Amino acid sequence: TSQKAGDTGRGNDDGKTKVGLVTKTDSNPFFVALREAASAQAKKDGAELVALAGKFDGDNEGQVAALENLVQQGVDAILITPSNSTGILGAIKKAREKGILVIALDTETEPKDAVDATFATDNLEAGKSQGAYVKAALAGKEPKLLMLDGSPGGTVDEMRHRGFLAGIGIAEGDAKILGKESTNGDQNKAQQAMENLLQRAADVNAVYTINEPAARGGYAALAARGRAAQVLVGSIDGGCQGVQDVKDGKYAVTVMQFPKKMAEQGVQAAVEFTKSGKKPGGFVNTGSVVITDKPVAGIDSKDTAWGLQNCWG
Amino acid sequence: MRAKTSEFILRTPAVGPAIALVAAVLVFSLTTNTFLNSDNLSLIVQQSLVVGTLALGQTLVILTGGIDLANAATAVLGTLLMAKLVVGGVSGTVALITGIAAAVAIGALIGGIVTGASLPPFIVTLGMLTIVTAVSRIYAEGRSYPVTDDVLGLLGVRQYLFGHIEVTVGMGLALLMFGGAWYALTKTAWGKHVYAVGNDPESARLSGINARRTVLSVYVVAGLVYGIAAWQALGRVPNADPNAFQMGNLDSITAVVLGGTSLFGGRGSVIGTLVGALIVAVLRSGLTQAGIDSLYQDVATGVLVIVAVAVDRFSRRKQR
Amino acid sequence: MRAKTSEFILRTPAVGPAIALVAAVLVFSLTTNTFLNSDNLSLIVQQSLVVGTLALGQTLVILTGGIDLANAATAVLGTLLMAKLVVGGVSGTVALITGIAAAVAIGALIGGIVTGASLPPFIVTLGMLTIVTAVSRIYAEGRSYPVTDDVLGLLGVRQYLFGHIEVTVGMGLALLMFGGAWYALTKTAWGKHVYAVGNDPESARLSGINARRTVLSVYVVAGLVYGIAAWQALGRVPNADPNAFQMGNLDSITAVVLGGTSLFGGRGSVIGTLVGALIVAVLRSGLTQAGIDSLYQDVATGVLVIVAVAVDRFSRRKQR
Amino acid sequence: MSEQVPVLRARGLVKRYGKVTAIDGADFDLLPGEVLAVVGDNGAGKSSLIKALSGAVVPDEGEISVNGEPVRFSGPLDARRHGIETVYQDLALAPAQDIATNVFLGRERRRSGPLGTVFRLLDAKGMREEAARILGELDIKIKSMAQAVETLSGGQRQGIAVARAAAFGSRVVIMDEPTAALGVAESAKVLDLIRRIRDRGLPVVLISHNMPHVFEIADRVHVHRLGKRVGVVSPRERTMNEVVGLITGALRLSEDGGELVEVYR
Amino acid sequence: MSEQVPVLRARGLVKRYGKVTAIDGADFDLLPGEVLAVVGDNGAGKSSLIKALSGAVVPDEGEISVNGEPVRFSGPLDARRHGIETVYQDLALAPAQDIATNVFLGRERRRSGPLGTVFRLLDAKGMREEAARILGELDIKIKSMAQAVETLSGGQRQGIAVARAAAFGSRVVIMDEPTAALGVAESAKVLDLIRRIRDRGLPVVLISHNMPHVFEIADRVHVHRLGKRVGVVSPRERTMNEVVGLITGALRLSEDGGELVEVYR
Ligand SMILES: Nc1ncnc2c1ncn2[C@@H]1O[C@H](COP(=O)(O)OP(=O)(O)OP(=O)(O)O)[C@@H](O)[C@H]1O
Ligand SMILES: Nc1ncnc2c1ncn2[C@@H]1O[C@H](COP(=O)(O)OP(=O)(O)OP(=O)(O)O)[C@@H](O)[C@H]1O
Ligand SMILES: [Mg+2]
Ligand SMILES: [Mg+2]
Repeated sequence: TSQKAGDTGRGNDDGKTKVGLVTKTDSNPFFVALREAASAQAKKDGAELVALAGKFDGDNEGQVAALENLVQQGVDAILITPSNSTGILGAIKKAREKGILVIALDTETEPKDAVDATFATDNLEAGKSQGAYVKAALAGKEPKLLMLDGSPGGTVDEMRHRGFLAGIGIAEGDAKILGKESTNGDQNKAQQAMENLLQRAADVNAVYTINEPAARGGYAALAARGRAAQVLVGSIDGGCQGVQDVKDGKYAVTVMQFPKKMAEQGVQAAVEFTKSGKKPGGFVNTGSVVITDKPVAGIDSKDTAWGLQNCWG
Repeated sequence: MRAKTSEFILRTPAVGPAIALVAAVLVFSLTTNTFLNSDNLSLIVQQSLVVGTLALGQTLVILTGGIDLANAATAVLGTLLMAKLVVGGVSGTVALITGIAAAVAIGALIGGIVTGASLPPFIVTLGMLTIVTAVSRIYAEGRSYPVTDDVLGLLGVRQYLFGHIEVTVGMGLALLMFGGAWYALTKTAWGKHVYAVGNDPESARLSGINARRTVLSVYVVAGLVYGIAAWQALGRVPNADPNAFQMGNLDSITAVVLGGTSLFGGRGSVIGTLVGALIVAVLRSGLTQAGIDSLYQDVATGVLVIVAVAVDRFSRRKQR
Repeated sequence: MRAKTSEFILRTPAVGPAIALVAAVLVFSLTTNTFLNSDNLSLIVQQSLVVGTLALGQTLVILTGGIDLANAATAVLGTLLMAKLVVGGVSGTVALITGIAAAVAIGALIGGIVTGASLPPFIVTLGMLTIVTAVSRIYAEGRSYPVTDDVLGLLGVRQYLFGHIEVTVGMGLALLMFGGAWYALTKTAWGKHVYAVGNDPESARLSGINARRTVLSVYVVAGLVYGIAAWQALGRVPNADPNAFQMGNLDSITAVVLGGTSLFGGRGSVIGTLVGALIVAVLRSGLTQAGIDSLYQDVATGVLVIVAVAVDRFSRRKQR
Repeated sequence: MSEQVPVLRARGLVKRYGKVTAIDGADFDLLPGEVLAVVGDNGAGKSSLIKALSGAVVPDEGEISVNGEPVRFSGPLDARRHGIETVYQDLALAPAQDIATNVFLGRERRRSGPLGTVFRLLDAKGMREEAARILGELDIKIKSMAQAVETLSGGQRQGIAVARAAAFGSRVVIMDEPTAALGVAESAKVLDLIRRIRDRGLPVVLISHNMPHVFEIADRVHVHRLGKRVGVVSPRERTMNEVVGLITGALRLSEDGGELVEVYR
Repeated sequence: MSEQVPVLRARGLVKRYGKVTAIDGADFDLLPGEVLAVVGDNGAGKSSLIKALSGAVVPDEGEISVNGEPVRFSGPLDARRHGIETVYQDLALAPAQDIATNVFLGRERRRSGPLGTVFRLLDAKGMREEAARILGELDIKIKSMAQAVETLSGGQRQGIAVARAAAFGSRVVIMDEPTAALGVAESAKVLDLIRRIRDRGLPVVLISHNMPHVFEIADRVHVHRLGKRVGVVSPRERTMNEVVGLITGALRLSEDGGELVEVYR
């Protein structure tokens, strides 16, 4: 069947597809959900999955080594969420030269055709949705914004941040941004950052957060100061806990993404490839959905009941 | 008079760091008008609680000439155990005790390997860091666990002193722990042994101190402290997250070193560590109040941390 | 005979780690059938190049009793400088030299502060880590920079020895550097001074060694090595990324300690460090070949790192 | 040599370090109530021998017995539990700690009452006073009892190590060159102290290169050479020159131990 | 005291450490070609004095001059550049390094030719042989020249420190208790060595508690007490007991320095 697999001596003699998955980290719940979905799908399809990850967000070297080691191990396909869209290209090229199917998940490579296919979300778009919702929910009030960012320089972090500003219609550096802090997407750090920011920006009315843990941290600090009700907090992720928080009214909105879809489709494509040699192609946007119980006009959204059924993690 | 002052500084190792702390507070009080108020100062203390507690255990380990890279990971596993057990229906008290016991067990394991096989603590705790972090992640199944239990959240309970100074139960406990550690280190035989072992292990052994038992006990006590740090963490953020405190080990070492304790062991004090932990929180809060962007804050923090240690060293240089 | 063997192990500090390395290679060769082939072994060496080079500089610093937390950050800033300069139209050679010079300057700055103000290297380099990382991010403007320049990519150029052993120019350079460092440390007066200063700084000073100049020179040389590590990094991945190598400092310290060098200074060898860096890459590769997921790999790596040091210590214990 | 059971006895001790053999089949006998001097060249293995006897070093071969009972010391604590107290040549002090702490290291005194038993509070004042008293007895003048030991003069440090052993030895006191760094007056006090310890009935092992001291105080002289005991002589029957001859190997004892024989080289 | 310009001279040196005053207005004179003994109680401040003279400690007050030229030493390297070589009481050796490395520390010898000048290759073999030769001269027997200094016996270590200073002093050699840990034969060799250094025309400062040694070799005796010089006497005009009296403060020198006066307490 698979003409390539045979001549490189890789081991699918027993008909079992070997898939390597390389996520950015082992720790981010988003990637954990992705890994678990992939693992479940692999089990279902009778494929073997080796899940590797970088040590931290941005660990390109770790991902390169992981790819190299997977190639050595003789996998048929590799699913990767690249930490760095350009840094990983060399390793991907080497893998593809050996006839291995490489699919990018969640994040695109640059250029996109460096991989066989991409199943991803558009983080810029998701950020825009968050921003647009917040703008609409403020209902014409002048935004006084605090931003709980991710890690400086992270690709996703930057895209969501830029998207949000575009969506809410504020330029970077505008005085309406009362302050911003890096939180690394960590609840503790977010809480601390919000506590400190609140000291000098007491009249805040809108908060951007990089992800749901950061939103929770921000909410905790606001609640402790008795300010939670007056401030509109938005987030991105769509983890079950985040949706629950929205339902509980801790924050107004979250933008759901779909790691499970990416993983499932990725594994299916890999299995299909070993069976029939058929490669998937192009860019598949797995999309994002605004989740809120307070829908506003002009923004497509789903309520938390739908959200809890489709959430991940 | 001059001799007296310098003698005081020399014999009270925390005075140097305290000067740095006071200087930082002064600067921020003068340059911003949101820094110096009881609310903000209380917040700063609350923000230092977890790292401060981690740093307390770290101080003990460093005094013996060791280092503990796994302390924050241990505390994180503790929070997960506590939170998941409660989710599983166990009572808060039992969950709390189990979580702390697990931290003590990890401490005992580290101490056992370090003393039993005479391996360098850096490597043992580095290995342990990797292991414990992975175990936490496996155990957490990619989720974090919100905590609503009253016992687990106890340390976060707020109260107002004199009407407007916000204090938490956690602050009280931290004060007690630092006081207790200070007492144990300076007023009991155990403390003398801890310093002696860190100062010169071979001499301590020849003096008839049971160096292994002392070091082992330090790791066990440190484990206990990390268990309590887990409790503090849940008091501050009622959510057990396998990804929390990834820099907790370096942060705690920073507090220890800022507090004037030597990484070579045998010299230092827990009071210095307390001051060191506060310095870091003051810098971050003050720089935020001053409206400085995160990246530029990082630059400033880096410079100020170096300056703070320099202040400490120069205040002691006089004696040389 | 027995005495001779143990004498050899004692006097050749890298033998212990080498035993651990060989044991790891043997185990993986027997348990998987994809591990032992020249391709994979060559890959493992390539995977250790950057951390190995960082660890080389780290070894020098640790031998003086210091520690360098800013080494990887320095190298990352180096890669960014090199890459951005080329983007800006500068020739590859000039960009390379500028990047390396920047790393040397950072080393000189650290060394200057450490020796000039007698501050603990841990804190100075920690502060520097924060500063340099922030500067890199500010400079990179949130992007990463692919590199196509031939000079900057030189170390990644591959060639086949004897027809099937893949080697890169970077490997050759690393070999040269480790050899050079070994020579400088063991065969020149400078090396003797480095060991003496780390061994007992006060005695070294009283013996008439210019301890400050020695330590300063070590940080400068280490800076140079980190600059070359930046070049190695671009050879391996032709892309300068401000977020790369965030664990490079701990990884390099791990390699140093695995290689048998004492964190207290004055005892150790660069050859051990080379072996230590290889051990880490072997573990990662071997565990992947064995089909183990990275979370479980972490657990296994943690255990194996501890075991590797234990093997080293026990092979030396015999002499006691 | 005697009908008495030795308080401390060793046979055939061996300790090797790679190529170097520090103890090469050494024997040792310490009789009750005596002052035994151990003399020998630099590097003869005296310190190694007493380290083996005090548990600081575990010998590769050989046997040790205390009061006729075979023992195996795996660390200095074991020897200390048998009442053997040692002043090591390298002093074994904690440099950064103060004088009283060092004197009482490993044997701290607690306050009486619940403060001591429950709160384990040390009797800092009592220990400081006691340490000052012991040092005063040895004529060691210290300017501030709060000084860290690393800031003391060489002689002061040695005084502290001696004071510690003397205060706590309950069965045997071993002193490895206790007067090496001491002044004339202080040395005399230490010899006095050794006499007083003997008068309390405790045997003392004194390692020294100072022949006048040895001849002033020792009951028997154990001569060590090249890692082993080459003989035990009485200072009343032999001259200093003869002992020096034994140390350097210019003389040796005849087979029956009674006569000195010249060695021709 | 003499018309000669002192090779090394100090006036009014003071060094305080917090409450403790280690040097309390000390004077010092070393004349060309003499062996000057410095004696005094433990803690009198002898080591502190010579540390100030050798640059290891920077005094708070006072002046030092070399051959009549005022100098300020900010570190031991400065003193060494003036040809002053010192054996410190604490020896100042690098414990983990081998013997030859320690003997030549800070003064390593390179191979001749381009290997040395370009490649800076050390003459390891030459240094090892030279070190062995110097130690042999002092009768210090070492079993393996590859041993790390920390594994040597106390006397062997002291021998290395002495050998180092003796080999390299070019103007003044200062020895702080060089024979404290040495055996009888080895001590005699060191005294011989001191004589040979003097015969080369170099003055030697010898700190010692061993009165017989002092009286055997010293040209003049500097008596130190409570941080200052209380007098300089000639060993030919005074007895050991008189010097000990000066040390302990039982005697003092009259104002003109010529007579001993008893002190009543
Ligand atoms: N740890 C060790 N490793 C290697 N050699 C050692 C070690 N300890 C002692 N030696 C060697 O054993 C021999 C005996 O040393 P020891 O210290 O017992 O001598 P000593 O008789 O006490 O001498 P001194 O009178 O100089 O104190 C010496 O040659 C010494 O170098
Ligand atoms: N760094 C220091 N800090 C505090 N006190 C010190 C320091 N150095 C020396 N002293 C004190 O100064 C005094 C003189 O010490 P010094 O070492 O000069 O004495 P010494 O005459 O050499 O004695 P010894 O014969 O015992 O070697 C002592 O009381 C000592 O405790
Ligand atoms: Mg000895
Ligand atoms: Mg002295």
